[in-house]
Amino acid sequence: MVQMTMAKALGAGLRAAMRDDPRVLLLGEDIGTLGGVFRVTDGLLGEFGAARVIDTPLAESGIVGAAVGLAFRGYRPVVEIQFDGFIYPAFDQIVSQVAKLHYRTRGSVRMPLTIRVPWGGGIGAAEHHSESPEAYFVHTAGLRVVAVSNPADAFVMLRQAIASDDPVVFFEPKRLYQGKGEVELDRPLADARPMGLATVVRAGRDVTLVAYGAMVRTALDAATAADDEGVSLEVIDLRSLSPLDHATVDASVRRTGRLVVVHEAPREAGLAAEVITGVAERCFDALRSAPVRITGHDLPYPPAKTEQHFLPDLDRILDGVDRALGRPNSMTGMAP
Amino acid sequence: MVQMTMAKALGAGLRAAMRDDPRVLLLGEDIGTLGGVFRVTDGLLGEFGAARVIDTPLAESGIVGAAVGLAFRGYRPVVEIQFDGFIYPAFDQIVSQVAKLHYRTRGSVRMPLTIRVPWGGGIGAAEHHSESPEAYFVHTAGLRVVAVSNPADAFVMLRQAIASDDPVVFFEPKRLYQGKGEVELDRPLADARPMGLATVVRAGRDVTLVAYGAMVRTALDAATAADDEGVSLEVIDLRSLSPLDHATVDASVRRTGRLVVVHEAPREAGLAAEVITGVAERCFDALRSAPVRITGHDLPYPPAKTEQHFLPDLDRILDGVDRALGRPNSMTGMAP
Amino acid sequence: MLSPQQTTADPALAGALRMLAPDGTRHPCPELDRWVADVTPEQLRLMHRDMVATRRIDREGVALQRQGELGLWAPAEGQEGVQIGTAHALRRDDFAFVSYREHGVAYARGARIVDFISIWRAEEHSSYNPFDIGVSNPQIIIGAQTLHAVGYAMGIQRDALRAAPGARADQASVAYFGDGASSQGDVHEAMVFAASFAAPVVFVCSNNQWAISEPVALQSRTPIVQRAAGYGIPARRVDGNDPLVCLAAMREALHRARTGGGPGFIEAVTYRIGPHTTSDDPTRYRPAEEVDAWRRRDPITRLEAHLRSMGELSDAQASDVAAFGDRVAAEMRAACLSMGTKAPLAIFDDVYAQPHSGVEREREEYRAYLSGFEDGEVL
Amino acid sequence: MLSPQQTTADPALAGALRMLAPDGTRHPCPELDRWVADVTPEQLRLMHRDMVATRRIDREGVALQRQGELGLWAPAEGQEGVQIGTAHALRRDDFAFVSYREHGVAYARGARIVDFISIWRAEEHSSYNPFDIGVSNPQIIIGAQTLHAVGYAMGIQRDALRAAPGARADQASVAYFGDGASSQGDVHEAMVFAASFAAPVVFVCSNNQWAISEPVALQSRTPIVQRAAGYGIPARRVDGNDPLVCLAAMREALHRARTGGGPGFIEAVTYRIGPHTTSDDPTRYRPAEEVDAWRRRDPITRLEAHLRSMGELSDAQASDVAAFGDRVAAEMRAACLSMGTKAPLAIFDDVYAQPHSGVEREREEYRAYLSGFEDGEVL
Ligand SMILES: Cc1ncc(C[n+]2csc(CCOP(=O)(O)OP(=O)(O)O)c2C)c(N)n1
Ligand SMILES: Cc1ncc(C[n+]2csc(CCOP(=O)(O)OP(=O)(O)O)c2C)c(N)n1
Ligand SMILES: [Mg+2]
Ligand SMILES: [Mg+2]
Repeated sequence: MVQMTMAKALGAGLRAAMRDDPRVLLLGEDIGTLGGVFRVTDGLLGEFGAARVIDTPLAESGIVGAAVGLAFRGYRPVVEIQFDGFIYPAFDQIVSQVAKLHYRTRGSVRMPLTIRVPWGGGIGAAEHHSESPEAYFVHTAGLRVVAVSNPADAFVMLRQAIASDDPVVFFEPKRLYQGKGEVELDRPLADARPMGLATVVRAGRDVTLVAYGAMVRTALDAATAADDEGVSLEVIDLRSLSPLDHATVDASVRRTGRLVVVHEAPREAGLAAEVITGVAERCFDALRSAPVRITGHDLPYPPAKTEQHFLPDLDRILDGVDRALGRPNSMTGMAP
Repeated sequence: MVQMTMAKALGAGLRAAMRDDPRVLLLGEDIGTLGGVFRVTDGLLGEFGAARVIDTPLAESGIVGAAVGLAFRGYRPVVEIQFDGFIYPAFDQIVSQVAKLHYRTRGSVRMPLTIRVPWGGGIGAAEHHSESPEAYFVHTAGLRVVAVSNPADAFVMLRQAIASDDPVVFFEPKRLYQGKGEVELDRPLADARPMGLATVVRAGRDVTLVAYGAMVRTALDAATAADDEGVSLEVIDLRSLSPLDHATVDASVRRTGRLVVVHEAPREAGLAAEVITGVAERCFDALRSAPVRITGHDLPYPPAKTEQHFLPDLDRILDGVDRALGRPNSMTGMAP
Repeated sequence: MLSPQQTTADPALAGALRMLAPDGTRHPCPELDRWVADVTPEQLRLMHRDMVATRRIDREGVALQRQGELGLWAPAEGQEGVQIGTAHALRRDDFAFVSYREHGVAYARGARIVDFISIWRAEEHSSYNPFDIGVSNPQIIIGAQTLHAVGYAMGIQRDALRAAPGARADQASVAYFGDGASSQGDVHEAMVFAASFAAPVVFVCSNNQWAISEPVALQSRTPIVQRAAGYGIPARRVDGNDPLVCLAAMREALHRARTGGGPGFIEAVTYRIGPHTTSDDPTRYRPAEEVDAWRRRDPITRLEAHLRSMGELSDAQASDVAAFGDRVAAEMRAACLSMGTKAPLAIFDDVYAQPHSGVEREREEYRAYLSGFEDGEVL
Repeated sequence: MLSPQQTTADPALAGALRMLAPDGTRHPCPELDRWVADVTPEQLRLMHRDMVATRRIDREGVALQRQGELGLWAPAEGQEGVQIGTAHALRRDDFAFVSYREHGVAYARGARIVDFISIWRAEEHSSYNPFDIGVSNPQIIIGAQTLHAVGYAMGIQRDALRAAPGARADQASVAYFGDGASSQGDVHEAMVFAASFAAPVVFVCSNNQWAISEPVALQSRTPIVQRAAGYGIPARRVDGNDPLVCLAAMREALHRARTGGGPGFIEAVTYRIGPHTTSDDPTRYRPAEEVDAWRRRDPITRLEAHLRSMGELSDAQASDVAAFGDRVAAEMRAACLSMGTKAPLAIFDDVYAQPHSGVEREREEYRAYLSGFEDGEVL
């Protein structure tokens, strides 16, 4: 066990994957000499050379499209999209090619791409640098989508994503990059929790609180705060956004009967709707109160000086918990 | 009142909008001489000339980006994306520019674009020609999204979309293009039902069936069939997908207590999840059974020869209605 | 008299290199002659046969569509020269990324006749295993495949480096695309990447004058070949209805790619004789005379005349080829008429390479749903 | 001796036209001289003053960021020549679409000092009303604005046609972008559209040698200016640190655009003296000597030397300009320090131009939520 930041854990994950498999290579903007704008790939150019750590021209569709061609040739490309908001120029290649090629070719062509996305807000960044586009990819069949919330998962799940024969869109919360945690560098990948499973990160009785990415920490903080008031929250870190680990969520809701789902992304047709609907479909009778969403608003991400009013925080989550528990809350008395 | 196909009604809508306002112009591939691959723009080049009916180079990002520039200059561009599956190359311009420019500029720059999308499956088409990408746009704040289900709405709502000072993604079900219906060509736009409202297209007591686009017809057929079995379905045509007309849906569910939502698009993080979650949030106590989704599967759209197994049809809807009513259905006995 | 390089008075062909005139006469082409100096009559006859087969496949495709047996067909008629000419320059271990119209490339690379059916009958999104014949599945998203070709070429380079440091790739990939596609951002980015990495890829732009109803002048005011210089990519403009010059230009570009010279670009000036697809009605946007003029430049007639002028195609040989074409067409029809539709639950196959709880769940749900039907649909 | 056209031995500047040498000497430039024949010393002094002001704004931006007053700053130092040179060629009724680094363009077009604060302080996504100064809001998505410039130019054409059939546009739009941006598909599509519609738009590529840590050679093996010929767009490569030649090339291109000659392209070879942004550490990827070499080509020093050599800038005038710069910087600092953050509920403003039930609902919910706080946050 070593303590390291998530950025370093991701770098270590890349290094391990590249050492294990010569077909793994990296493509992206500024990932070579600079080591990436978040320094995740720092040192990798030196160790693996320019043939495997590829600074590309400034063109995201080009990066993903070239990675598709490399996958045709048997490589396992790991693409870095510099910031969440710059994934959209590559959207066509991701949705029409990466996601569909295996299906289109009846399994002849595999697309073991990993698309790393520094992701989300809370870092005081400029416009287009705080996007949460995960729902677009969850809605796209043929992709797997994961989101990490701590250095240990970052290290393991990145290697799992790279080892996956399917394309994985890999979301890395930017505001956790410098947060530290324990990482087991030597544990065999085979022993790790499968990438597709959620984790109950805190057991509780009264309300199930589902989160992912940076919101997991906020949810845990909320759980601690709720504890002081005698409310016991069970916090689930989804980890895999597609497929969703229904079993873990359902089991929790069947016990608590109440559900709050948290994410940074805007609410409308976001992932919380999927989690809630799945629960409503499968555990309707277990639900004791209306499920609650605590999410970003349905706005373009606002200027950073106001982002705290966009992002769910501890207080907003606790307000949602109150709602789920039928206790007085900010919406008490509002027309539905 | 005249009878016309939806394709002709849309053409008439464009013609009316262009006659009313010289700032309205059309951009797209093959919309000029050819009149569009679905002939929606047939005759408009002749009437309005090449300065207003613009055959563009083959580049969707270019089309939308140029339309943005035209909007900067005060025009109201109507863009035709040739087929649903070709909107993805324009995704960045739509999501990062069209949707955000008004917000970014604090209202200085308006984006009265209409993006017409021939949409959905059921026409035996090749790959990428049967996509249902609406959820991507519903999840994108700053856009309005509508879907039409009949010639009358097509004629009116297209003009409303063009008249809107906000960008509208306008979905036209391809398989209804040749279907006929009554259209009131002379009714003033001001008298029309607002674009943002849903319509109860069939009143009923037992189950609320929410659909949009081509699925409205299928839902109505299902309602007729259910009637024979003594089950009364209330069918709602959403029409506006963003914003959603919650009031109409809620009022219905409060009466029926049961909800089935239908769409062609894949299920995961699709629009049905949003509709259901909204109802669960607002009308939890009114819901008498688990809400039901009848949707496309979470697959890339399959080859057309098998598309009937992908697309919701009357029988699948009735099966879902049975589920909502707690009657024996295909999932009876399955583990949840 | 036209100079050898100058192909015709038609501005569409301005500056295009040519070896075979429409009447089959061989003209010298100093720029490219050396690349076909070793071509034997036997090789030309093979090209001729593949062109004839391609045309028969194409016509049968149209016929089958008209008869309701296929959902759609994208006719390649008139473009056999560039397709077979360039494909014959490829080696087994090269890899071509094609669009929906490159039937000739797939055929020449060994696609089975049945492979032309399932996709156009909409039974499958594609049929062959691309690694069997070194040809990608036909791409419908305009231009997207050009980036795949570049990435593949980057893989070729990296394979060589892995085999031996400093080693050079000895294979190439090809990106086939149309004049309309040249406007897409992806094609630009492909050229940027190819140039930046000196990737062993050849861009073949089949400029057939039309993108559905849009004339090439709408995409480009200048010959498309001029784009290449902007990236520093060596380029040739050739008469795409002359299979020999297409072979030559392709050999030149492939040789360069295989010897570390980086990418190449070929604009093959040709014409789409048929409609864009069987859904299209070209009479709405182009005059019959234009089509007629291009029919007179037919690539098959041209190669045939050339072979005959050399005494290398006897009447007997010609009728053998025709008979071969008939057999191909018959095989195609038979394959089409006997093709069934896969079982419903097969739509859930191959979404992912590894087990996926979501798809598995949906498959089970749909299985249960189907099993409720009395008529017992086969699962 | 270098020929007038050839600017320097530095390959980065190969083929770039130049009027003012780094020491301020005026060299003839036969290609472009006539476009600046009428330029008066007074005009040059105005350019000089705008350049100085731009630099002071820029340095103050960096300083304010370092002091925690701004979230970020993208330094333009070293690029004042191309920014002010081209901007001074514009007319009030032209319209420029800029990236995040074109502070000089916005300044020269009349942006207020406060306009440089709110966006970089992350109080707003942009500050000025673009129609007030004929400059778009700074674009962060690389290359996206080039298409907007083309669409705007198409609008100019259509306005003219609406005014009188057959009439020609007498305005132009400008697309400013960087060397890195030249790789983006959008920039290609912009050039395709511009050429196809002969739109009155000028592309100005500020090739500052770097895209963050990536050298321009990674984007293009050939001078970026060469791309233009591929589309048939007339182009010039100029020394971007020579404000005079930038003015000249821009006047030429604008004149062409305004008289129906269609688009133009300018590659201005310059250098980003500072980091990419204040978040960047350029010592990781480029040697100090390179920066030093370019400092010796400073555009402000150059224009200053030129004016002085003509006796058109006295010490008194120079110190007036310096004092002006100081005032600008002071004004900027004051604007920054006094800027407040908007009320929380203002984040719900302007999502849509017309009422939207979803946003209204969320605003009400959030208002209710905020009102629950005892500390009474201002709404
Ligand atoms: C991204 C995208 N946009 C639009 C289309 C619709 N479309 C199919 S083929 C075609 C024309 C292509 O022209 P060209 O590249 O010249 O190839 P050709 O059909 O002439 O072989 C168009 C517009 C598409 N398939 N993909
Ligand atoms: C689509 C997109 N991809 C990536 C980025 C991140 N990024 C911001 S600036 C920049 C480099 C741009 O270089 P260049 O075009 O040369 O302009 P310069 O910064 O040198 O002025 C990059 C990669 C972005 N803003 N947008
Ligand atoms: Mg074509
Ligand atoms: Mg640059």
